[in-house]
Amino acid sequence: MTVVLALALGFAQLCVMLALAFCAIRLLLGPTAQDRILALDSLWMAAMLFILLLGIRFSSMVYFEAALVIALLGFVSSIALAKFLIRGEIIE
Amino acid sequence: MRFWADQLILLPILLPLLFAALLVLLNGRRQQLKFAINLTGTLALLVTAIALFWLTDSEVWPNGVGAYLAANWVAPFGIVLVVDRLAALMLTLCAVIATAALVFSYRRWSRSGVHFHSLFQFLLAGINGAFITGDLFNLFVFFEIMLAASYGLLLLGLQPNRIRASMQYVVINLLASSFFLIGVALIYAAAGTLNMADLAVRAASMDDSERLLLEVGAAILAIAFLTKSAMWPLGFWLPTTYAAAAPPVGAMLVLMTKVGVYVLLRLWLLVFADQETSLQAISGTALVVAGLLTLAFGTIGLLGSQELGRMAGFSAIISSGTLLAAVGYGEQQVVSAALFYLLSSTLAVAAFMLLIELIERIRKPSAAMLALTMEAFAIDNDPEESAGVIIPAAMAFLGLAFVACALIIAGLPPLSGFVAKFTLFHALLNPAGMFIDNLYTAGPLAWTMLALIILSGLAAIISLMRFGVRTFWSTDATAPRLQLTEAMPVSLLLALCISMTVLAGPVSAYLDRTASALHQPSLYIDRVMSITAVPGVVINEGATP
Amino acid sequence: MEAVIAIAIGVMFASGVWLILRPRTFQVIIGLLLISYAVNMFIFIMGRLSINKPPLTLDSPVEVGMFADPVTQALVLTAIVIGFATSALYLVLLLTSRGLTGTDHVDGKEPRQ
Amino acid sequence: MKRWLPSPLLSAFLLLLWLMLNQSIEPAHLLLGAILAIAVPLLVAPLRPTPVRISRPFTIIRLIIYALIEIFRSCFNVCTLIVFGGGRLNSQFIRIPLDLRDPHGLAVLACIINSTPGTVWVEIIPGSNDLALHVFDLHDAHWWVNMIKTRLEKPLIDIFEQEAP
Amino acid sequence: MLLLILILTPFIGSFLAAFLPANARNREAWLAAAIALAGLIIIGIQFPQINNGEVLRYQLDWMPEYGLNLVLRMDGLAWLFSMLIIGIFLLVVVYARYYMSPEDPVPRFFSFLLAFMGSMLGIVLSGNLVQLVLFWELTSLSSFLLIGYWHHRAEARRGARMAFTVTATGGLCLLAGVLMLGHIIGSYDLDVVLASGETLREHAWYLPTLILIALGALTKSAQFPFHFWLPHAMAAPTPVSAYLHSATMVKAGIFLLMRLWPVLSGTPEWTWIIGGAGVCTLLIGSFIAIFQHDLKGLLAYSTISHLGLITALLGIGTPLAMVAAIFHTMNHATFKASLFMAVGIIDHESGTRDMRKLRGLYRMMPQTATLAIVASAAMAGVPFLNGFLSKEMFFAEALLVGSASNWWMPLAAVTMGVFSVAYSLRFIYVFFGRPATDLPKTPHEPPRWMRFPVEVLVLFCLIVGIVPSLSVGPLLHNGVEAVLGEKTPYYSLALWHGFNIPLLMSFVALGGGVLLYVILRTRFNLTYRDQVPLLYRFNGKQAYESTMLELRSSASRLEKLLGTRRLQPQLLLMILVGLGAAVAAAATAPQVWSALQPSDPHLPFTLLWIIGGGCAVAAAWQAKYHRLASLSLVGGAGLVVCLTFLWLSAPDLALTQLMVETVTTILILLGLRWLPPRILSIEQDRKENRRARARRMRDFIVAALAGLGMAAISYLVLMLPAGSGIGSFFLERALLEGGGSNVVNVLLVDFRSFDTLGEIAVLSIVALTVYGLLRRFRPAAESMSLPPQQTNFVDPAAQQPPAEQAQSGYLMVPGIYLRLLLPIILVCAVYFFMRGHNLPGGGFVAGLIFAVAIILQYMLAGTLWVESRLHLQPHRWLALGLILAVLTGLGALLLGYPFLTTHTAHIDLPVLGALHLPSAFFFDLGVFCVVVGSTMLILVALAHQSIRSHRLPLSAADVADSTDKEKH
Amino acid sequence: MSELLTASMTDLSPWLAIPVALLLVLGGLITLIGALGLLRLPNFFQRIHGPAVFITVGTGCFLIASMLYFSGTEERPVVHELLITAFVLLTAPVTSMLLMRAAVYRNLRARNARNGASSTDAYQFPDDE
Repeated sequence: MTVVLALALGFAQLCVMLALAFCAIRLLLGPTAQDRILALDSLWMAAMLFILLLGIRFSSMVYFEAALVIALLGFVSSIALAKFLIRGEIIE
Repeated sequence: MRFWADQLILLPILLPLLFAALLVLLNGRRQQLKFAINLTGTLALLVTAIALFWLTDSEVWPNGVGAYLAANWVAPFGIVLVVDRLAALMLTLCAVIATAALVFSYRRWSRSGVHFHSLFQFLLAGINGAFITGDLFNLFVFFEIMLAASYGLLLLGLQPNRIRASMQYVVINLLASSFFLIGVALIYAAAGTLNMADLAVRAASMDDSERLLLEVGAAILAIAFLTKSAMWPLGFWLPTTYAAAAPPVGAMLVLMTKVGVYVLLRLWLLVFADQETSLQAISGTALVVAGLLTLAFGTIGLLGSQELGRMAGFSAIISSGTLLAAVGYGEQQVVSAALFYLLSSTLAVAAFMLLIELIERIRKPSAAMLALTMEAFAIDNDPEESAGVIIPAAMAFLGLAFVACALIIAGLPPLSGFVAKFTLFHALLNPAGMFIDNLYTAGPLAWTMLALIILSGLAAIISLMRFGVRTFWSTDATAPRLQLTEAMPVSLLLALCISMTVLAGPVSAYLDRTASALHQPSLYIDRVMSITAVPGVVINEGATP
Repeated sequence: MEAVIAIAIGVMFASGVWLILRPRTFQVIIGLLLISYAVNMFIFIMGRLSINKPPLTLDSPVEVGMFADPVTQALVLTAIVIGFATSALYLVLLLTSRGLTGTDHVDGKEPRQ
Repeated sequence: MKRWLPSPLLSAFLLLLWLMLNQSIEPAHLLLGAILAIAVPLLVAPLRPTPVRISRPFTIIRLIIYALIEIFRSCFNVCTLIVFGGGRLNSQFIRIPLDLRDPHGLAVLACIINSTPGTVWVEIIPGSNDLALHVFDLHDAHWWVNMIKTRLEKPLIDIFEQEAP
Repeated sequence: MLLLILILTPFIGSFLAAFLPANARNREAWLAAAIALAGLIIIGIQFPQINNGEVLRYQLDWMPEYGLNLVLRMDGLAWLFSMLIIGIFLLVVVYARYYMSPEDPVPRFFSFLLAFMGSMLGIVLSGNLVQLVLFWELTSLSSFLLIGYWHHRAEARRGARMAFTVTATGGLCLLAGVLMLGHIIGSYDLDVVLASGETLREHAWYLPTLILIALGALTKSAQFPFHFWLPHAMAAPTPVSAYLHSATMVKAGIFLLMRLWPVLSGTPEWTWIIGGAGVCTLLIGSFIAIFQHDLKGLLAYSTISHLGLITALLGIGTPLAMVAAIFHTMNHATFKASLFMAVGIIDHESGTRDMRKLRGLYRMMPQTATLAIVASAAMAGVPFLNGFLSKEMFFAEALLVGSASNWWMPLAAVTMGVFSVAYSLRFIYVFFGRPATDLPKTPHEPPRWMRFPVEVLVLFCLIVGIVPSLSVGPLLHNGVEAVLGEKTPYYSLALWHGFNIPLLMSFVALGGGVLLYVILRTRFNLTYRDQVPLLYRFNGKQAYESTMLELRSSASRLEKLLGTRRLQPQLLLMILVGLGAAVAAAATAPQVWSALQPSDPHLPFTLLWIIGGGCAVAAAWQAKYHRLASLSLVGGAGLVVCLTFLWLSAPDLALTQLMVETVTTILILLGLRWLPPRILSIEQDRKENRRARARRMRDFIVAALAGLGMAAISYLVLMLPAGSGIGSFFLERALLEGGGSNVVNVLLVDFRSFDTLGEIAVLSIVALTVYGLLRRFRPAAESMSLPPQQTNFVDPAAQQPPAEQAQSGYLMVPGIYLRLLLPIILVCAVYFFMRGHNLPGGGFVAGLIFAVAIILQYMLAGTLWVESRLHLQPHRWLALGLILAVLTGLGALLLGYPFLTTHTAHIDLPVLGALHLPSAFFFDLGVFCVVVGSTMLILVALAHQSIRSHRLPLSAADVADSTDKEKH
Repeated sequence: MSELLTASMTDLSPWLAIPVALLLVLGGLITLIGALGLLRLPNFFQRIHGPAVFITVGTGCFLIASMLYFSGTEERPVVHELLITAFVLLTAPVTSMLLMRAAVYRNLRARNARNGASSTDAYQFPDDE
């Protein structure tokens, strides 16, 4: 059973890895600022998934908090960037 | 007795930190109160430093090395604070200059920044910490405290030139800090320890790969310190920064340049002195050469500059160069003489920095007024609020003080500058000891150094005299308004130089003891490694995660 | 893995270095950020690489080999904080410089052409 | 009661949050959680000006179930479109006139719409109470309007605007 | 002891004089005179001992281990010189009392003069060579002040600078020489040095030592080619010139040569250097003197020439020459002092010193004129005057040395004699002829006491000239004996030695001089020549000035060449030097590169870092024109770093990195608004010249090298096995003794809590600095206006105030979430804080989370709205946090443990069970507070800029160009 | 890839292992497709739908998988992953709303500069009555 699980996990990890890569490519390519911010936000989310998988793979709950922090606060820099686009400054 | 003496080691760091925090709380406009508190803190620091100075030279601690286990963890695991003669000396120097700078700042500068007082205390904490910590990474932390505080102080009273200077100063120091970290990391990778004493022990028995890492790490680390001590070609920021800094801050900057030298001296003699490796010979020579280049550059710069602030900067570079070369030389005699030079030149250049502002008042009354009003524009209190008594014969005082500073910087008799240069020359010519005739002990580098120091003295004479004649003997010199709080610090620093001259015998005897202790690293190492923790800490057996 | 991380550090450091040699303050601050990443990673790997060995000694007795070197981690933690603080300071400084000198050149004045 | 527990729902949620975070229901954690659950809302009260009122718990459950189904369905659709869609997508903005006024209700609506792949909330068009929505692949605008108004908005109005006239 | 008093009194007097009121000419003069008299008495009572050949010695330890002590030593030579110094000082004081005008700041004058006298005494009484150098430089310094006394005159300033530069430089050389001497002989003590001449002369360093010492002496004594400073020093008040240039300053060099004569002389080098300089000087000096128009100028050159004479005598090196040298030194002092004073009187009374104007003064001031004529006759070497005697001795010695091979020596001597007679005549000529009428003042006799010193000196000239052995015989003998010791030759001081060649030479000189003067006057129009024939090209003053100027400008150029004031080159250099140092260290260290093996390529990790590296490189690439993009890319790189930390077992780091990442992004975004837009234009890009491209290429290479270095060393470290570090200690003890299972956290709050204390101090400092900076920040003019996003007509929210946006505007719905998130995030912050000791988390992360929660509210509803509801007072957080941390540490002291020792309180509570409350908890709480305080302080200070800058009314122009600007 | 298989995974009963594996595969696929959407779709308004897929569903799958897995290994119900779900649900809408609005008005401002569009032209609805 472990092998099945490991294979599935490996597959999932690979997928998330690729997702990370796609997000990063979008981040590089742009072309507009909003694309980049979107890509960055997705990158954060993908990273969160990645961390979750890491936790499963290492059978350890230590990694959970990092994912929690991303889930809770990963959006902050994205909305800061977005607000910058909307208003030209983030705190008025 | 021992217990309280031990606690005293802590105070140079803790006192300023506490006072700084206290001063932050007083974020009102009560300038007088804040100044009073700050002064109290600084004076308490001075008393502490003097007490430590006395303790390290007495028999309270074995071999005059006091050690303190912060958090009660033995070396090399915890952080050890160590005070030996050199550290105590530097602490005292720091406290003295700080007192002078603080009193000087009373009239004007302490009001020109919001958190001047807290930053000032933080700066002291940083400098003192760098002097007494026995841990490499902790040293980094204290360096950062010191630098961060100095950034803040440097920026007092926003002026474009100050901002420009800070832009350089900050970036260069940030890069230097990165070097510092890289170096420390490599040393940790090599030795597996951060404690300097432990490092010295481990360095003696390293295998090849560890040695490689250690040496590369040490080289990179050295660059960080050399940048801070303004070695050529890493020290171009210094004159610009000095010229831009507010005088009391400038005085503290003078001290900070010496921190780099101090650390080099400490690490060099502690970790690398006993090893007969190629690194030691090569880097010793490299250091001497670099010091000489710095000296030459400082000399050229001093000759070429017209502005007083830059002159002070180049004087500091000259003194750095001299010290670096002396450290590279490494002989006990030379180190002892270099310490004398360090004390004298630091005091003098600091006094000079303070003088600059006063002298500028003679030179360009209109410009000075303009600067004053510009400051006043942004200052909370009225800067003209009379503080202290206006001293008479200001011109004569300034003239005398300027001459005294110039003499010390140029190393002319009769003040301490001459004594310092004399001892240095003497040590260079007689490195093996008192007048032992050995032609080969004074190699070509020593000769070059001698010549360069003489030349730099000459350049200082020419340059400072040119400036002094132009300023004090100019026809449109106006008698400046000078207050006691401004005259006193300058007099204090110069008085110390004078007493160093008169008491040259005891002082140099003390420095000899200091240097000889430095050349016996085992004293330091044994003390640090043997100090035991206070037993009986509650062992937390019931801890559950 | 070792090679990858070494190259990674090198690349970040190089990018940072290239940026701090540029003339605009924004480039410099980005460069400093990258350099601090590289340096933090560098300090970190001085404790060597270890996978799934976080230094959490949840139960005693402790088997030392089962944990990553905690010292470098503690050092990096301090270094991250200090790096954060100093970049904040530089940022504000560059803003002030921009405000007072009217340019975002690192020297506070545009170079003469 | 009102004074010490300005928003009981929030407090309950915070207590739950605390216990879940600590993964324990030991008395110590319960106590600490309770303290937090009371203290934190009090502390942040000045920063949360809009009061919340919720009723009809069963509607909530129905809504959640419907939303979940919708999410999975759209997820499948969108995935198919991304992989096989090629360039034949008809991505459009559509306007949906809303009756829901309560900000919290709108917020939940936004959450559902955004969580549903294929639709993204843009904004309530200023000057009206119409919602601008972006649809990934639009076939029939009216279908969307109907779906949202009946399946989502209606329950939300029930939940959040019950006492409203 | 008396010697110490002798040295100290002038300095004390100098100090006192400085504080006397400005108009008290009499009191100051009395003070000075009293000191001089006391000195004379002290010296006087030493005479019997000196006459017995004793050497008085007084020693005060100063720096014994460096061989530098305060040694006062008086032998015959020192006695003689002291007598001269104090005696002439007394006369000068009397003279100066009348010479100085009431407007001059007299206290300063006497103060300097006394100091000078004291330093001079210091030189002659020094029993230690270093001490001698010390006083030597002091004379340079005080003479500088004296020469520049009338500093409102340009020539006084210039003269003073020149004199000081030259003599102080010489002093430095002397110092070097003395140090070498000390090294060779093994002591700086004069007695030891004088006894070890042989050692020195045979030492390899003899020549450099000699040269350095000679440089000192020759510069001081104004010998060729350093003579040029002396005439310019005449800008000093005449009493000063009389003192400096007759008995003291210039004699210091002579004294030094005499003092060290037993040690240094007797070698060909000595003769060539000293003698050569002397001969050149005496010829040049006397020649130039003839062509002067200024009385003092003439005397100055004559002084040079007479000093040259003495130097030449010393250079000759025979004992008899030494006798002559000492004798002539005394004689020169007397007649030259009197001449200077006489010139002073003339100047004082007539208002000019120009020989072209002065005529027939004899009629107006007959007594002064007589005195001056007698004195100048002594200068010319007329028989029955003292100058004759010593000059004749000189001729004799010149003859002695000048055998067949050195035929030029006597010739030079005679030539010099001829010249000196000529210029003496020229000097005397001012007293004769038709009285001038175009003088600024009408001259008449000076006050009685002003003439008195001249009379005394002239009397001395006569007495010595007529009965030499009776008057100065014993004094001279003592002096000579002090120098020569057993080598003291027999000599007679009689006026008449019979007809011999020296006498002949004297007469030739006299006759030749008269003849020369007449020829020059009639044929060469002497009076009106502006330039000195032949030698006018060699203008020392010009050379000095241009050297100084050139020195300054070339130094300035060199500084620019060797240094830079720009940032980029400095950084480049730092990196290069760092790289160089690392490579050098690696090259010299043992080579272990063979340990490097390829490591296994870990695919996911590689992919991760392709992303990370790509982000970093792209960030570098985009940073110039696309700031927002660059910032996002850095965020990406940071995220990858964070994942790496996590992967490699550092969850604490990952958490911290994540939070720092977020806060940094906010921070930079806050700042981005105030940066100028930088618009990429292809046209401009194309214009960028080749140099810029080359620069970029260079930087690229440097960066690549730096990166390569880092990569290489990292790889090396990773491939080497880890040694035995201190890590295991912490792992073993964290739980047992530190009370926490998260070793990293225990390290931070316990083992290495001192670091953490420092770290929060840094944070506080930075926050305070930022606050201070931004409180007075004035944004640049063009960024003052609102950003384009807020100045257009298309966005309905463009001009809404932030609170309105959040309440009913486009932020209404997001606002619900953000406001709901606030308590949640706060609870999470508490959670991370509480668990820190055992699991990843801790005060720092918690603090950042807390700060972000608050900042979110700022972002949502604007500064004003939030601050009207929340009084956070970050300063207090910061200060209290620091104090809490420190006090927690101090608490351990109460229990008798060192600072920061952790303690754990175990409390058993009913129901809740055991509670462990480590003191580290409070420390961490302090950290938390500081982090919250400083982060908030920084961010809020930045945020406040927006409300502080003006809200400008919207104008059409703004709208028009707003769209252009919107490119980041 | 080899190191992926050697991961230190605890043995799990098949009743748990199979759903976990399925969920992982499904989550992975959805994540990949979502990211692919972000990468491949031609304009911003379409791209934003890509991440939305994996943020909700992908995350959901992984979280459930994680819950199941840890509940199996720890032998107690592990539900704290729900928190992540809650947080994602709370935060994700904010980001996408703000981003969409930013994009819409940026485009609008750009169009305004080109051909004078006004605020009413913000959206082009397909069947605007």
